[in-house]
Parts: sequence; structure tokens; C-alpha cells
Amino acid sequence: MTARTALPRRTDNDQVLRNLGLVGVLAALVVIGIVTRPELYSDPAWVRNNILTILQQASAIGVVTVGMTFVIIGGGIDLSVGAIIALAGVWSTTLATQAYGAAGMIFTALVVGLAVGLVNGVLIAYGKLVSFIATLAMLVSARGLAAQISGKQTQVSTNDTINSIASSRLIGIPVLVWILAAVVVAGWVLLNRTTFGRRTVAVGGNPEAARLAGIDVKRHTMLLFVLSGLCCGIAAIMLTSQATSAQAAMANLYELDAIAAAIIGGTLLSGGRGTIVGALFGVLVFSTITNLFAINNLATEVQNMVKGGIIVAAVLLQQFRYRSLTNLLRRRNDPDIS
Amino acid sequence: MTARTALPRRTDNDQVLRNLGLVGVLAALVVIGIVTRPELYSDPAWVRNNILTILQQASAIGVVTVGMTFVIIGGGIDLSVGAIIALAGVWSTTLATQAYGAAGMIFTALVVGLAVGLVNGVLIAYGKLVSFIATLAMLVSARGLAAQISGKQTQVSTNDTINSIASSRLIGIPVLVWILAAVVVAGWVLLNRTTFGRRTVAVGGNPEAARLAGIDVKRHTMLLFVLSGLCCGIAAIMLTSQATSAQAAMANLYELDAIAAAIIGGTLLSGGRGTIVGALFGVLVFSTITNLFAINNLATEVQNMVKGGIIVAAVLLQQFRYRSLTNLLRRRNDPDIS
Amino acid sequence: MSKLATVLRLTDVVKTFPGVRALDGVHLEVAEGEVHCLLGQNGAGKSTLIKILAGVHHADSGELLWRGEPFAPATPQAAMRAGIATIYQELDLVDHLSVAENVFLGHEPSRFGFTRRRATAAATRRILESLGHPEIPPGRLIKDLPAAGKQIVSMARALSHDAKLIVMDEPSAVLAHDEVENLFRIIRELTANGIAVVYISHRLAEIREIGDRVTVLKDGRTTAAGLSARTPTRELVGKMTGRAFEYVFPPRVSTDTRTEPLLTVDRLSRAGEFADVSLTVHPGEIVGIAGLVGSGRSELLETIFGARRPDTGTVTLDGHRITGVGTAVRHGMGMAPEERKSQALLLDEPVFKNMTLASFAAFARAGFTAARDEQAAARRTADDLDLRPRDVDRPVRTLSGGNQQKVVVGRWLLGHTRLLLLDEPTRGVDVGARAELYQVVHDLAADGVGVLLVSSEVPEVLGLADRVLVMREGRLIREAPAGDLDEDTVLDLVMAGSLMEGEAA
Amino acid sequence: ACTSNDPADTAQVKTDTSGNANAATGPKVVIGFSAPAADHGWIAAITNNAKAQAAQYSDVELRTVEAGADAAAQRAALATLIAQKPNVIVMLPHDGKELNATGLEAMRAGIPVVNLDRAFPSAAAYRLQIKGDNYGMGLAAGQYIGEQLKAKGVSNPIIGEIPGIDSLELTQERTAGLNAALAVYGFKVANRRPAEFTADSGQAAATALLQALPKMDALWNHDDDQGIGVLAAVKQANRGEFFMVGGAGSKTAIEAITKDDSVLKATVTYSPSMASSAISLARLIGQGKGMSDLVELQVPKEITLASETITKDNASKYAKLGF
Ligand SMILES: Nc1ncnc2c1ncn2[C@@H]1O[C@H](COP(=O)(O)OP(=O)(O)OP(=O)(O)O)[C@@H](O)[C@H]1O
Ligand SMILES: Nc1ncnc2c1ncn2[C@@H]1O[C@H](COP(=O)(O)OP(=O)(O)OP(=O)(O)O)[C@@H](O)[C@H]1O
Ligand SMILES: [Mg+2]
Ligand SMILES: [Mg+2]
Repeated sequence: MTARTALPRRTDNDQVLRNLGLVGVLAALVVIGIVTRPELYSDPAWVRNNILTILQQASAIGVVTVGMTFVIIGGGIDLSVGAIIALAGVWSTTLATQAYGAAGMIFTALVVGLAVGLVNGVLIAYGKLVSFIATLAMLVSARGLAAQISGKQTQVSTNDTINSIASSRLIGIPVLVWILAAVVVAGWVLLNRTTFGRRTVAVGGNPEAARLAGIDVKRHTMLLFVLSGLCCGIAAIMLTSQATSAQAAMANLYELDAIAAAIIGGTLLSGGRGTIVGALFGVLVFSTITNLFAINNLATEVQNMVKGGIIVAAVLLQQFRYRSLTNLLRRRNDPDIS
Repeated sequence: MTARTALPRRTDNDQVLRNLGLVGVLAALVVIGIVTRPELYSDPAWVRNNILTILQQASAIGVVTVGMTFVIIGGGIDLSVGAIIALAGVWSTTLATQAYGAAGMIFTALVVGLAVGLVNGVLIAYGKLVSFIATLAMLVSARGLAAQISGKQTQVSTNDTINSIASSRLIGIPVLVWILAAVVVAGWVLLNRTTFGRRTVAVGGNPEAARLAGIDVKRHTMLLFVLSGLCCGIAAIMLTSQATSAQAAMANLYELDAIAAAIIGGTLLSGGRGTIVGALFGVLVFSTITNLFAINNLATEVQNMVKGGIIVAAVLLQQFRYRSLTNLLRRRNDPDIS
Repeated sequence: MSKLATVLRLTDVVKTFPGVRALDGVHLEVAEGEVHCLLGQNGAGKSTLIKILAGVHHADSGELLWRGEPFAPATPQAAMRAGIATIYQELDLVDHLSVAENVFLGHEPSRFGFTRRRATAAATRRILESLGHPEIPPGRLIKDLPAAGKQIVSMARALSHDAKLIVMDEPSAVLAHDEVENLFRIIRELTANGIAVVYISHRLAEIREIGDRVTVLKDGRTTAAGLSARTPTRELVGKMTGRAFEYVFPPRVSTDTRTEPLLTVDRLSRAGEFADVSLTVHPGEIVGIAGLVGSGRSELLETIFGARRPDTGTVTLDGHRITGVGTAVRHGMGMAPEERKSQALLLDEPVFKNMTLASFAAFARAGFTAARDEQAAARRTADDLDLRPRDVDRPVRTLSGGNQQKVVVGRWLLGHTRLLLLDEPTRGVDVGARAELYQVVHDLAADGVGVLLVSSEVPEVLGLADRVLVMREGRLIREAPAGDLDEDTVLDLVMAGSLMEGEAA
Repeated sequence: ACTSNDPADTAQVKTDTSGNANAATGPKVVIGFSAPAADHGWIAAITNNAKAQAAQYSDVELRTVEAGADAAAQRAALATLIAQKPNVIVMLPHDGKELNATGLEAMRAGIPVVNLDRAFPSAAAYRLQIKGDNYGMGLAAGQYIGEQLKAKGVSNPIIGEIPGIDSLELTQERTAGLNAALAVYGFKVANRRPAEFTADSGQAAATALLQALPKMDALWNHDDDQGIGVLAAVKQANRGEFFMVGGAGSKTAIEAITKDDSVLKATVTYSPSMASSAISLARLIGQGKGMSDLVELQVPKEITLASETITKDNASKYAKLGF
């Protein structure tokens, strides 16, 4: 029995290895970029700029993915993220709201995000609806409401403060990237260093055990959807700033992208396990793929065909690395047992 | 104690009650229709025709939902159904395929469906990919390939046999409805009366238990995706016949509709439980909602807002009926116990 | 003892689940600082009772007094706040949280919502040390602990609360002999501090050793309250079952081991789990494997069954190489695994479908299942195993723990099983049913079925098996006919073993 | 010459490149081109026309960048294009408002932008705006329907409408045009079921519409691609008491009008030939030339193509233009 103490903390390793796998995938994508467009990659300024562009393109969906990761770890799913963004974006760019200036617009987007998340949360936690159905219903409704509010028009943001968020930099790094970084760090701390985060894992991993441990599972579930709604509110501002406008169809299919990024990053769709860093890597993989296609100017249909293949390859590669390295590590660390 | 043998099979009761709930929802929708458009509902011929139309419009998605229900009960999810339909539809309407006549087109659609399902199944069962990711990748790739094949054009079917499927009737009932009925009956028998169905429930409910009971979980998982692919192949023919054409963007978002219908019908998203009849009712609810909106000429954005509400109300109503009725039935049947 | 104050008093507690009256007038009185044992057959209502105390279920009627006050905890949290901590029968831990996080789940030491990880780890280490398990790392994830380690963590969790009453629902079921001693030491320390313990176990010997008083439940009613723990077995069993019978092993007809072996395991190894294991099982023979928890027996059984791939070595059943579960089952091997919930049961499915999970294909005709035949066969097996309730259409989830175990064993009585692997088959099974299970195993053996049995209860291995293998740290260190061994020898072998090493077969 | 005014004198969708001073080879012009991913015949035709037109000129190099599935993807793609500094950029934005900032960026970088079809709100974001007339399209359809019904003497007609994706602004404009034209006759739309520019969605929308209107006099379907499904639905429902007007002017639609064997009697154009014109004009802008039929020395800032009504009578003239 005493020999067991020597065992490493296996899963932390698992996570690091999974993430390493994703870093490998990212590296592979970059190598493909270098090989196919050497002339671009030979210019350091271009490379630097390209990295920032990739990060910037990943920022809004990255923020959404952080919220989604919490929801999935907590045992749910949120199909309404894209719709929440649209509703928050549209609401905060109505003429009436724009009259209150940037602060009013930001406030509106966040409150709309929180409110819709709250409705989701209440329906799911207390109305006992399956989250898939409740958020699907919300997807449909919120986009409908957004269309109603905007009169199906693209609403242009005339607020320079808002519009300049997307074009400003801080210490050479785009503000949007800073926002993403802040959300990721906050998400990591929340998941790994707070009671809220630990309880999220418990609620998703074994709700019965969580209940027996005295956790208010319903309340916690509700809060997870509120959190996701809040992230959507933030993302709505980011996207509005990027597009200097908002419309009912914006952030289309973000739900799929966010879920896919979270899962590729190692979050278990059935809940109880997941990592914020992995989710970030998942987002970066997707955004790097898009970049790679753009610099190679692939036709969209070819892009799509290839993209599916890359996703599969990425996950396989990651699994492969993960398994073989895990085995290696196990052997090395467990010689005392056999 | 012997009195217990007289107890109804609890699980079946639950299912029947859930389905009763959905029948209630359907009835409510019809009542709303009658109240809002009495002049239409006063014409028996119109009513008869309307029922057939609803069924006909539900037929292709219904077939897909049967396959999806199997996949979900078996613990997976298939996001690629819409894309498979598009690929099968496009492939079977290329000029080269159309040259082989109706049989060639049907054969092509079914083979494409089976083949794509097989690829999904192999990736998931043997490549150990999460089904969400594998089928998402397939979604992207298959639509890309469909766009490539069709040159992004709408391919018109010039085959009269194919085109007439959608307009033909048998004993006064549209052929498409017959196909749906056949698939539903076959699906019901397969799920409830065969070893394949039993394995599906076991594999989805507790894969480890299934494995330790000697079931080849991988092979079975693979077969489930093949089955779903086959259903998509059938649906591709049905849709092609209805639209007398196929294109890469056809059957857009069918995956969401099919999953939602299955879940509303009482299938557990986490696997191990589900009913074909429930899934059919789920599809009918959606198709009746669309019909109700049409006859009342609701604007799209209002439609969407209302639709979300109806979905939530339907599930809540169903839960409510289900709980109270279950309790009633239980009380009535168990007098010997207290 | 009798002058100690009563802390908990239950009168006429009734609890009905849809279709079952689980509690039908329960009385219970627990005094400060005593170990109060709850005894009763599978499904008698013990777990239900303690879940009412823990705020998980709510009584339909009846009176609960907790330290003189009426008490009806609405949530587990309320019960914990009142000073009642519970170790549940089903391990309810979160796989992807660490040991420390599980111990303090729901009442994490924190500052402004931030967990104090060092403090949590230190507190956990202290508790684990007091439990005699300083080797369990607080930072280790639960999923990486063996079953016994999980049980320790469950105990640590109960101790992490400042409880006045600790309820333990079959805590010893997954513990080996030495661990049980350790558990008793802790219980004695607790009671010395005035903490009351409600202790549930199916092992009468344990109740004798640790218990002060006993309350017996039968079919949801208290049939005897406040008996002395030293009440004769015959009387206790009588109160539990309404019948009188002993914890006995039926006599064995000797088997002819000169026949060709049914199962041959040749130098099987899996890194980190077990090494160089060779053994045989003959038709009609019962072979028992004794060993400490964590000695690798479960892994060995799973590897023989083909559920794990061996690093080296072969398994042959009747001349057929076993390469996977599929071939194993096809050639007539069956296994009742250790963790029934995660490894064996479809909880929402009815009993009969669980029983026929490995054989429904054999009942089927041309791929179409024969539900009626399955039900009839399952009903017969339910009779053989004394399943309660005897309703094979009820979802397994609603069965008590012991009855669920019977369903798992019953699965392999239905098919054409020729070699049965049993991993802790009587865990959580009550005395009466245990005797029936032993009889079933003997009948199987008499029909020529080979049985390979793993059990942490040495008397069970010695009483049931013809031949005993002793396993320690992944190696077989001794093989002998059961008659040549006694409990002390086996325990010595299992724990120390050094003296006997040379004798290893 | 501008294709929209006189399509008959061009080979399908290419402008006449001979017998015209502007056709003479000039300095080399690199034209960057971006249009949304096409899952629709019209957009596919836009890209094809642009490529075909560019191939006509020896002094034009066309660099197409794929614009992906949404505005964000197109922004990213255009960022890489701007970095390559082409002489002119021709783009069909996913959404003019959402790509306004990108248009400004290119213009600021000294690259003239030709906006195809979907206007930027800011005039500084483009050098030339060439677009179809969505409102005019609805107007034309409404006028045709109104005239026909008036001629038949129907006083209280039941009119159906099947738009494309309803959340798009262009759909809103088309609907507004239709309603305005019908109002002149005192008519209005009885039921409106949007589809998604695909044939199967057209079939579904039309089936629902036909069910809601057991008797109908006229139907405007915004898009000929989805119209394939609409016509199928009409046949499947065994209906024929009304006439239908299409939109965009696809080859199949023009053929059907010519054959006159279905309810489809007319279609109002929204021709993808505008892409060809855009390339020609982009070349002129790049070379600093004007349009030879105009007195002005430079290409004008805005060109809006008229929407024409194709009927059986003039269908032969348009046959070549169908996409
Ligand atoms: N959630 C539930 N729903 C329906 N019936 C239940 C439920 N939980 C327990 N029961 C039933 O209540 C009765 C008492 O079960 P309980 O778990 O309390 O027994 P137990 O005495 O703990 O048995 P064991 O020794 O096997 O653990 C059993 O008949 C069981 O089937
Ligand atoms: N999930 C796991 N992760 C890491 N090591 C494990 C795990 N499960 C078991 N082990 C290791 O495998 C060995 C055997 O464990 P196990 O508890 O299954 O043995 P056992 O003899 O079957 O005991 P039991 O009486 O509990 O069945 C031990 O060294 C244990 O540490
Ligand atoms: Mg119990
Ligand atoms: Mg074990």
C-alpha cells in the first residue's frame, strides 16, 4: 500500500498531454502553412501580424467557448449561445440604446446575456427541461426576438468607442485578444481554484453525489447557464465592434463551433471533466485552420472537405500522443508495482 | 407478493404516458388551428388533405429521426444527417447517375448513405472519436464534397419515376407517408423485438456492462451509424423527389430537427432509453407547428418566438401529464402494497 | 451504557416509494456514544431508513426526534448541519475531483470563494492519517483509486464533518480483513468521544465485535429493537428472516481433478497489476482466490475473461484461446464483476432484461427476441436466488443493493455457462440469500461448471472452494486444497507471507 | 456597354470587348475578387461570370479569395487580400454593413473598392457601387401580377409570396417593392412563407402556403433556384388555378416560361451578369479610364441594374442570360 504514494497524479498529466497533443496539431498546421506559403512566412512582420490576426479572430468565439466549457462540465449543453449573442448585439445597437453611449451599449449586452442565461437556467434547473431542448427552444426564440427588434435590418453601430475596440491595441496586442486572455484566465481560476469550479465538476460528474454532499445542484446548474449567457454578452460586444454592426443572423452556428472546440479540448460531452486551456487550444485550432485556408486561398468546398479531415486527424493525433505518452509515463513511474 | 406479477411493466407505461402527453400537445395544436381558422377546418376535404400534407412534410425528416433515435439510444449522436442527405441527393442527381434511371439513382443514394454512415461508424467505434466530433467533421466534409460534385448548382432531377414518388398516392395515402410508416414500423420492431434493439439499449445504457456480457460494443456502435446513414439515403430520395432536384445546401439543419424530435419524444440524450413512436410524435409536433403557422400566416420572427415557447410548453405539459398520470396509475395498480 | 442519553429516536416511520412500501413502521433509538447496528435482509429498508436521516428521502409519516427536538431534514445539507454524517452504501464520489476535494465537497475550506488548497490537503491528510491511511495522496484523483481506497475516502468525508452521529451503510463490504480491523479502531475512537454510530452490515461476526445494540428490520418493520449485540445468531437470523438457519456452507461432494482442466491460465502478466499467474480450473471444481484488497485479483479475473488484454501469457478454455470477451462468452465463460452498478447493470431496464443480457440472443429466434421465454427463465432464476421483490419487470434501479447483486449473478445462471468467474459475489448480500447463493454455486459445480471465485472474506473462500490460491502483490504465492488451510494461515500468507514464499506453488 | 441595358448584344455575360477604345490592352491590372461561398446558383454564377470576364482581358489578373461562410470569414479573407495590394478589389460582401469597415480599410490603403450588390453604408468605403435592384425586383413582380389580375378582372385576388431567407435585408427590400406595387392596384399579399434559397426548402414553404390558401390567384417566388421546389410542390398538390412569377432569371425558369407548361408565367431578373460588368469597370478604374458611352472621364460612382420582367414573349432574348 505504501508504495502507492509514489504514483503520479495521473490525470493532471492526462490533461497536460492532451493539451500537448493540441499544441502538436497547431504546430503541424503552422508547418503546413510554412511549406505551402514560404514567401509569406519568411516575413517576420507578416508572421507576427498573422498570429495576432488568428488570435483576434478567435477572441469572440473563445469567450463563448469558456462559458460553454463550464456548462458542459456541469453536465449541460447550451445551444443558444449564437442566438444570445445576436439578441444582445441587436439590442445594444438599437438607436435607443446607442443614445446611451458605449457604457449603455455594453451594459445592455451584458444584461441581455445574463437575463437570457437566467431564463435558460431556470427552465433547466427548476423546470426540469433537458438542456438540449430548452436551449434549442431559446435559440429559435431569441433569434426571432432579435429579428423582431432589428426589423431584420443590419443595425450599424455609430458609437466610435465601441467600434474602436476591435481596432485598438494595447502594448502591441489587440484589445480583443486581451479580453480573451482575461476571460480565459478568469475561467481557469474559477474552474480550478474556487468552490464554484469544484462544484461544477461534481454537479456534472456525479449529480447525485453532489446532492448528497449538500450542494444545491439546481441552483448551481442555473448559475452555469447564467455564466454562459454572460460570456455571450461579452462576445456580443466584441463581435459588434468587429463588424461595427449587429443583426439577427450574427454569430450563426457559434453553438456548434463552441461545443466542438470544448470537446476537442478534452471536455467530456457527458460532463464532469474538462479544461479551459484545452478549450482555448480547440478554438485556436479552428481559427488556425481558417487562416491556413485563407492564405492558401482554398476554394470553400475544398476547404470544407479538408477541414473535416483535419478535425479527425487532429483528434486522432492527439489521442495517439496521449495514449503512447501516458503509457510511457506510467511505465516509468510505476516500476514498483509489478 | 405474487400479486406483483399482475403489475404492468412499469417502463412501458411510462413510455405510453409520455406519448399520451405528446398526443395531448398535438391535440392542443389542432384545437388552436380550429379556433383560429374555423373556415378551413369546416371543410372535411381540406382537413383530410391537411393531415396528409402534414404527414407528407414529416416523412423525410421522420425517416432520418428513426435512424437518429437508434444512434442516440446507443449512446451516440449523428450531426451529419443533413450533410449525408445532401451528398446522397447530389450524387444521385448527377447527370452520370441519372443516366442509369430511377433504380440507379435510388441505389446510389442508398449506397452513399451507407458508405458515409460506415465511415462515421468506423471512426467512432474503432478510431475512438467522440461521435459529436466525428460526425461534425463529416457534416463539414460531406457538404463540401456535395458542393464540389454539384458545382454548387441545383441539380434538377429529370427522372419522372423519381419525381413522381412525391406526387403519387396508394389507397389515397401519399407514397412518402407509406415509406415513413414502413420505416417507423421497421424501426419499432427492430428496437423492441430484435436482439439488435436489445443490444442498442445495452450499449447505450451501460457500454461496460454490455461489453462484459459479451456484446461486441464496437461493432454494434458502427452498425448504428450505418443504420443512420441508410435512413439518410432513403430520406435523400424522398427529398429529391419532393424538390425534383438536389443541391449541396439541402436538408439544412436536419440534424437539429431530428435530434430535437427524438428528445422531445422521450429519448435520453445520454443514451440507453428511447422510443420510436415518441420520436414520430416529436416529428409530427414540429410539422404540425409549421402547418399551424402557415395557415395563420405568422411572420417568421413571430413564428420563431412562438415556436420556442411551444417547444418548452410541450415538454413541460408532457412532464406534467406524465408525472401525475404515472402516480395515478401506480396507485391504482398497487393497492396490495400499502 | 443504558444510562447514556438517547440522541436519536424514530417512532413509526413510514416511507412509500411508487409501488413499494419501503418502511412500514420503523422504531429506532440510538444513544450517545454507542454503536447501534441495523440488521435486516436485502430490501428490508436499512438504506432507506438512513437516507431519511440524511435528508435524502423524506418520511411519509412518523416521528423523528434528534437530541430531543423534532427533526425532518429537508436536504442533505440540513442533516449535516444538524450533525448527522453518512457513509452511503453506494460509493458516491466524484471521479474527476481529487481525494481532498471529495472529502470536503460541499463544505470546502475557502476564502472569498477561492478554495484553500493547502489547508484542504492538510486537513485531508490529517483525517486520512487518523484513518490509518497516510499513503493515500490528497491530490490523487478518485478515479485512480481502487475500490477500497474510495471507501476510505467516503469515511474521511463523513469524519470531515463535525458530526454527532455517523451512519455507515455497509462500510465493510469492500474492505478486506485488516481494513475492517482498522475501521473498528476508528469507530471505537469515535464512540469514546461520545459520537454515536449507526452501523449496517450483513456480517454477524462484525456486529458481535463492534456493536453495542442491534435493531432488526424485516420488510420495513422493526421486529426487534435494542437487542444486545451478543444475542445468539439463531435468534437474530430468526428475527430477520422469520426462519431459523445458520451461516453455513453446504457439504461438498469431491470433484475429480484428474479430468482435463477446463480453464488453463498460463503465465499471465499485466504490468503494474499482476505477474506470471498460472492456474487451472477443472470441470465441477470451485477454485477460490484469497488476497488483500489491491492485490490484483479483480484485474486477473477481468484479464482471464478477456476484458483486459494481457501483456504476456495465454488463457485457454477447453482448448479455445480466449482473446476477448466475445470468445469468452461464446465458449461459455461468465463473469460477475466487482462493481455491479458501473460494470454490470442497466439500471433503468427491468430485472429480466438484465438477467438475460448475456443470453437474450440464445433465447431469440432469427434475431427476434423471445421476451416471454426470457421472463419465465428470469422468474425461475429469481426464485432460485430468492430475489426480493420477485418481480422481474421492475427496473433494477429500484432494487436494494443486495438484490441487484443477485441479478448480476443470476445472469450467468441462465446461459450455458461452463466456467463462472465470481468477483466478490456476496458483497452486500444478506445472510439468508448468501446461503442460497452458496447452494447455487455448489449445484453449478455439481453440474460440472467450473467456478473461479474471488472474495475478501476468507471464511467464504475456505468454506466454498475446493482449492485455494493465495495472491499477494500481483503474484500467486500459495496453492492448496481448502481443507489444508485455515483462516489464520491464509491471513498470515496474505499479509506477511514472507515465511511461506518458498512454498509457493 | 453595360450588360444590364442591352444583354442581347453580348455573348452570355461577357461585355463586348471589341470595337471599343476601352477594349484596347492597357497597363496590367490586378483585381482582387471576393464573394461568399456559393451554395446557391446565383452566387456561383457571380463568381463564374467574374472569372469569365477577367479571362477576356489580357491585361487583367484576377485574384479570387474565398470568403467562407460568414461575414467574419470574409473579413479575414479580405485582410489577406489587402495585404497583397491588388490594384482594385471587387467584392460581393456577405453583408454590406458588416464589411463596411473592411471596405474603408482597403480604400484607406489606396485600393479602390468595387462593391457588388450589397451596399456599404459609408460612401467612403467604395469607389464604385454596382448592384441589382431588389426593391425594383419586387416592384416589377408586383406590377406584372397586378396587370395580369386586372386584365383577368379579378377584384379581390388571393396572392401568395415565397421569399428567400427572411432575415436578409435584400429579402425585406424585395417584399417592400412587391407590397408597394400591389398597393397601386389595391391588392395585398394573403400569405407569406419564407424558404431558404434551396429547392427543398422551397418545396416545404410552397406546400405549407398551398395548404393555407386552398384557392390562390397569383404567387411570387423570390428566387428561381428555390422555385424548382416550389413548382414541384404545386404539381404535387395538383394545383394550377393561379399563375406564378419567379425571381432572378435562372436558365430553368426561362425554359419553363418558354415552354409554358407550368404555372410559372414570368420571372423578374436580378442578373448575376453584374459581376461581369464589375470586372470590366474595375479594369477601367485600375487603368484610370472612363466609360466610353459616357461623357465623364471616369467611371461613375453608382450603377443600379434595372430589374426586367421575362415573359414568354421576350424569353428568347434572355435565354442566354439565364444562369
Ligand atoms: N428509489 C426507489 N424507488 C423505488 N423503490 C425503492 C427505491 N429505493 C429503494 N426501494 C425499495 O425499498 C426497499 C428497501 O430498500 P433498501 O435499499 O432500503 O434496502 P436495504 O435494507 O438497504 O437492502 P440491502 O441490504 O440490500 O442494501 C426495497 O424493496 C427497494 O426495492
Ligand atoms: N483505477 C485505477 N488506477 C490505478 N491503479 C489502479 C486502479 N484500480 C486498481 N489499481 C491498482 O491495481 C491493483 C489491483 O487493484 P484491485 O483493488 O482491483 O485489486 P483486488 O485484489 O481485486 O482488490 P479488491 O478486493 O478490491 O477487488 C492495485 O495495485 C491498485 O493500485
Ligand atoms: Mg442497503
Ligand atoms: Mg477487486
